[in-house]
Amino acid sequence: MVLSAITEFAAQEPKLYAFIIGLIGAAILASVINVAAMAVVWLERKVMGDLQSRYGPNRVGGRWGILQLGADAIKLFTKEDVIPRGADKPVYVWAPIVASATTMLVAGAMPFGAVIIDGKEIPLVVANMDISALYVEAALSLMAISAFMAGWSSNNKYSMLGAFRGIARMIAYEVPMGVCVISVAIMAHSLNLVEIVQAQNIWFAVAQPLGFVIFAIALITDLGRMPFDQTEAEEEIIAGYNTEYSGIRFGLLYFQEYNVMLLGSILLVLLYLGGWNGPVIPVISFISPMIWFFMKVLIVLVALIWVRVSLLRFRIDQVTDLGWKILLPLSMVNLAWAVVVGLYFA
Amino acid sequence: MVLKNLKMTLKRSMSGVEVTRLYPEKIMDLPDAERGVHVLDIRKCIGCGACARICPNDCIELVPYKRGNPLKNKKLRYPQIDYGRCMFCGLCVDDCPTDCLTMSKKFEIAGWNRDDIVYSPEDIAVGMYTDQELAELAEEAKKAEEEKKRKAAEAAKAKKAKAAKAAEEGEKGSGEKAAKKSEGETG
Amino acid sequence: MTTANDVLNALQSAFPGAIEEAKVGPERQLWATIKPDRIVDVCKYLRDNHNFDHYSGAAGVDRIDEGLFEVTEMLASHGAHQVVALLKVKTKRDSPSVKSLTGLYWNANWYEREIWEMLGINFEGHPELYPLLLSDELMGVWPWRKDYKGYPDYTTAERAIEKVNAEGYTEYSIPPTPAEIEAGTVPVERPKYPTFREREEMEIKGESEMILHMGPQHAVVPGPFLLDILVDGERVKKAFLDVGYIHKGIEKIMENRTYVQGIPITDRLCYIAALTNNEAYCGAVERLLGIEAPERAQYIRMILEELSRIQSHLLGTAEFLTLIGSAVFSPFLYMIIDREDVLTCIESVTGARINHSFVRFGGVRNDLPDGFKDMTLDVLKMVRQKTEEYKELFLSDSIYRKRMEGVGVLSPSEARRLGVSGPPLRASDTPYDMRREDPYLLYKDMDFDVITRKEGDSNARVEVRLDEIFESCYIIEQCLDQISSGPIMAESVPKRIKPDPGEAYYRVEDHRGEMGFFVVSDGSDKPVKVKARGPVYAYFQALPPLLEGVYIADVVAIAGSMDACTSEVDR
Amino acid sequence: MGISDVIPLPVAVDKELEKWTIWGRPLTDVWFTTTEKIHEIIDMGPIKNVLNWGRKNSLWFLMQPMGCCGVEMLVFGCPPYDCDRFGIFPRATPRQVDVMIISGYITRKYLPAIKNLWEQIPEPKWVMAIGECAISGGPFYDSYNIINNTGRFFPIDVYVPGCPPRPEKFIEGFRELQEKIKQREDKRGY
Repeated sequence: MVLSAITEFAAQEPKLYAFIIGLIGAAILASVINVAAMAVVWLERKVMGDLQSRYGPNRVGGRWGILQLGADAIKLFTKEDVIPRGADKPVYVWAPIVASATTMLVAGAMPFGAVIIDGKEIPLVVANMDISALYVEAALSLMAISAFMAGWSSNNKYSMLGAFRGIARMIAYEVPMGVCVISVAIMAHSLNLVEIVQAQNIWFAVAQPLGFVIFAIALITDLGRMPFDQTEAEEEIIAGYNTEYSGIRFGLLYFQEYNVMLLGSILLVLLYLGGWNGPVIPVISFISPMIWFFMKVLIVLVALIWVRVSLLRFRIDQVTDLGWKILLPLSMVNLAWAVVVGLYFA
Repeated sequence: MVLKNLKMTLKRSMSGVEVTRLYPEKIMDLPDAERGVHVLDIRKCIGCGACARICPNDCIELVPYKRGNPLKNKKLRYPQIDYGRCMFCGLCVDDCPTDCLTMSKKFEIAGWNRDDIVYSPEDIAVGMYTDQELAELAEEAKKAEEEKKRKAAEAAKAKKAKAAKAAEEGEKGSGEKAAKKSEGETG
Repeated sequence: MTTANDVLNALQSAFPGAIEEAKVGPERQLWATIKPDRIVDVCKYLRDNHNFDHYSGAAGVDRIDEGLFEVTEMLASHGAHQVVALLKVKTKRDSPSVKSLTGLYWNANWYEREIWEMLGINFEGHPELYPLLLSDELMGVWPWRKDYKGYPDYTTAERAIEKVNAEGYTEYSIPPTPAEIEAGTVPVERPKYPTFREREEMEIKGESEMILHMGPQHAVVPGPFLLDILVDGERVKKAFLDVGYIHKGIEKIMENRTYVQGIPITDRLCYIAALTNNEAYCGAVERLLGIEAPERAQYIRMILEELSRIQSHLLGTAEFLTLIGSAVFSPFLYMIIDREDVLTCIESVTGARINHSFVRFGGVRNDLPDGFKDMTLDVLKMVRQKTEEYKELFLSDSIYRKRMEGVGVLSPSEARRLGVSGPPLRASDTPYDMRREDPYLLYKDMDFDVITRKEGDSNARVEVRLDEIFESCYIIEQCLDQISSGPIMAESVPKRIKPDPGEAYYRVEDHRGEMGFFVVSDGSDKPVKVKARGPVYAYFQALPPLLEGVYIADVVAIAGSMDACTSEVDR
Repeated sequence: MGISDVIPLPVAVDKELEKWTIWGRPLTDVWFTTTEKIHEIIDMGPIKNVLNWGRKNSLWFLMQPMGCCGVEMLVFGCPPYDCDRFGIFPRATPRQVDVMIISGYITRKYLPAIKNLWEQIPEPKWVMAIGECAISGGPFYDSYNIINNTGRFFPIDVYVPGCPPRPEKFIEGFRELQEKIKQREDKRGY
């Protein structure tokens, strides 16, 4: 009865229906993404522990410390919220929200794997846009804007330095990253992420090894992880742009970092590692693309964590040097390569 | 390049060597020389206060405590240690003349209040006397006291007798020297 | 080879009448009392003609009975000869004033400032007599004078007055003690160090400049100190250092403890180098007493001090890695893991992990336990292998090399001028090591190299430390081979330590450089004066000139490669 | 104020609702209330237990080495003792921490700075005195420059003696603090 009512409503008011469905989808997405981010934090702490010959959280919630992030979230969200007296209040308040919104924007256009129904592959994506690859890449870099808002409005010297560093770094790396996305698009003949995945009979990581490396480095920079975490270099500028943030606002910024890390690794998998492509697993063929996708993302996440614990931090001028003087020319070489190979295959 | 770093972390992770000391469950083996919380062998302590004098931090104080040996430690005063100030240097242990103060391997002494970490003799002592033993000791002490008194009285008597004898002798013969000697003895 | 006698003869012929009193002490030490008006000339002569280019410190002694202050200037040479000149200058207690040596030796600055603020001796010609260690409210009370009434002070906290300031914060001020007020030693007007706001107004020239605090609480600091850097964007234009946040008054406290009670206090000077601090203090008192530890005790001391050097260098390098990397950088954690094994070795003998209080006058506290040799050899093998790995890692790590090479370069002449010692000096191609220069214990019998590097940058300083770990391992192995059974305490040690009146200066090679103790006795059971000359004090003083013109990220790389320890600076 | 003042309900229903209670408080208190009252109610009920469970298992501390104990604090965070097992880890900025560890000597010159740090930490916050110097001035108790009674300035919840305490003692101290939070016995009463 309810179903029939809904279909009737959908027939009568298609636009409103689409809007409501979109809202519901966004709500589900938001909660899923945030829980996934918590899982990523947990994963990071455990993997980091393993790589450093220690345990990581193992008290709260059994010997795997599964509830550790729950405890952290409860604590962060019930902590006093401090807004410094000299802060630019509206900007300060909005920065974490912009950060969350950014991740939602990215997540909206990003396919999260696919399921096979009746032998047909149905990608799981909220908004299947034609230029989703470019859109996602652009929206990811909006994170730097929220970081800048946070840093600038805090009225703190460390925060400000962190914000400036973030912007300088973002500008230096956005160009090679964009060029890499274009190279991929040339080879796939599409800017749609779903089509890019479907075009990868050979992984683009194999077809464009140079592009893969450049994109991976630029991605780590965009995510602000070691060795490119100059924006929140603890030993130089306390905690960078979020020095003044506390309580729930810090919690949002903190989890958004991991959100973006998750989304970034998904993007890397989609663009270069063949997305959910993989041999069909017999019995559970229905979700076998999901399994491949999940495994690939997990491997990328672990690799990011592995890089984080193994490398030292660059100085900020060395980072921008690397971006402008090495990665940008190389990405141009990669573009040429993509054009040649793409034409050949076409 | 940075490949060696990556290799190093991976190698450590794969080697699976456990280095974490799982403290609340397992306490690591501490050496015999470990300087932890003090242990006071109350049967040996003579209450001389050498530990209190040597302490650079002035954290040892002698306080009355009754479960000790009244024969050895007449005033029944034993060291109380303020762990809020003790720096575990071990000078008190080195200086103890009867070796009754030693340091154990115990180290868990965190407290909720400042007073919790002031350890009275009761907290650090071993070999406390029970009530019965105390009664026996008191009796012994009494006996010893009586014995001492008796001995003292006897000695005094003997001395008197001696003096009298000497006086007699002095009266008899060479007087002054013996008189001086007896004076010196009694004095 | 120059001996103390040669120097003395040369001085006497060059400055007839300027030397009031002189003697040649043990171990090539020259003690002389110089007329106050000639001290600068004498020092200049010694520096120019006799290679006394190392100013190792100054100590102020309050001789209240004679109504005099004595300032002892300690001069030495960077390897040209091994004579230490201890030149005393006396000045009246009512109007104390001495000539400043800052014109001759750059690093005399802090030593003289300290004596000025603690004893009230004026230094004529000193460029900036600002307070160094004390807070403003303690200025002018001269706490190290013998007639200072504020010591002992048990009620500091109770006297504190609470005041809520205009910004809503609670502020505390601690007024002087009643005894201080009675004695009239209440604070007087003194030149104040410029406050932060004043400095901002003074220094900031352009729109893009600002002053950034690093400290007192900051991840870069090994203890609370304030490093203000004037930055233009990411470039440091100037650095200002403010220390004294954890000034504990150790030297004053030791004057009020007996000699034995002083040993645990020396641990807390610099907790990483507790054993060498013990060694320096006990060595000085042993010199006063005229005793020497038996051979076995000396070997035990050497073994433990070298083990301690290994753990200190591992910790120093590890802390440094956290500064240029982050706290999740794994090799940092691996170094701490390796250090734990070394600590276990030390702990099995001394019974403590950090503050050992182990060395005694004329011996050591405990003998080596059973199985110590095997355990130590295993650990040394492990340490060698791991250190080799770390060295290879640093060689191959291009990020590390990019961050470290050519950063914070100290040229040999500059390093000598700034007065640094230990690994930073040796990294600047100056083989200056107390174990060779002024051999104590049995180091003269040991076979080891003094590690030097030519570059003088941050990378070289770390490499020197890592290489010294190998040398320490080698020394320990030799000691373990040669050690024979015997007593661990000298028999001639008196029960109550009461040295004859006199002075002694004893210096050892700390893990961070030259550590010297200057002890003055008046025949009672408490020293008149204990002066600790620490190596980190010199590093800190040399930090601001090194930081000019580098990036903010290099500040931590340079400060970290110095392996600083605030506790020892502030004392 | 009754519910029917806001929502048009029969008075009988309102009366009935006023009888309802939640954790011993009338339901209307929960309905129309100020922040203070919300806190009072949260304090009484099991919600507080959940909050305190979260808080006690996520004690981040301020990275602030001050003396000998600072070195042991470093080791406490490293693999040999691994404080992350308990959900404890260091942060560099006071805004994001829950526990301030006083790990050394507080001097006259440092007191204003450390007091400032303490006030910058958002609530709920706790303070631990680790090491003799932090508790009583330790070896420097009679010095002219040392604050020898830290309890006068900070509501210290746990005293951990030792000079310096072994890293195990840090864990012990944190476990005591967790116990204190769980039993709601801490000085500031969370």
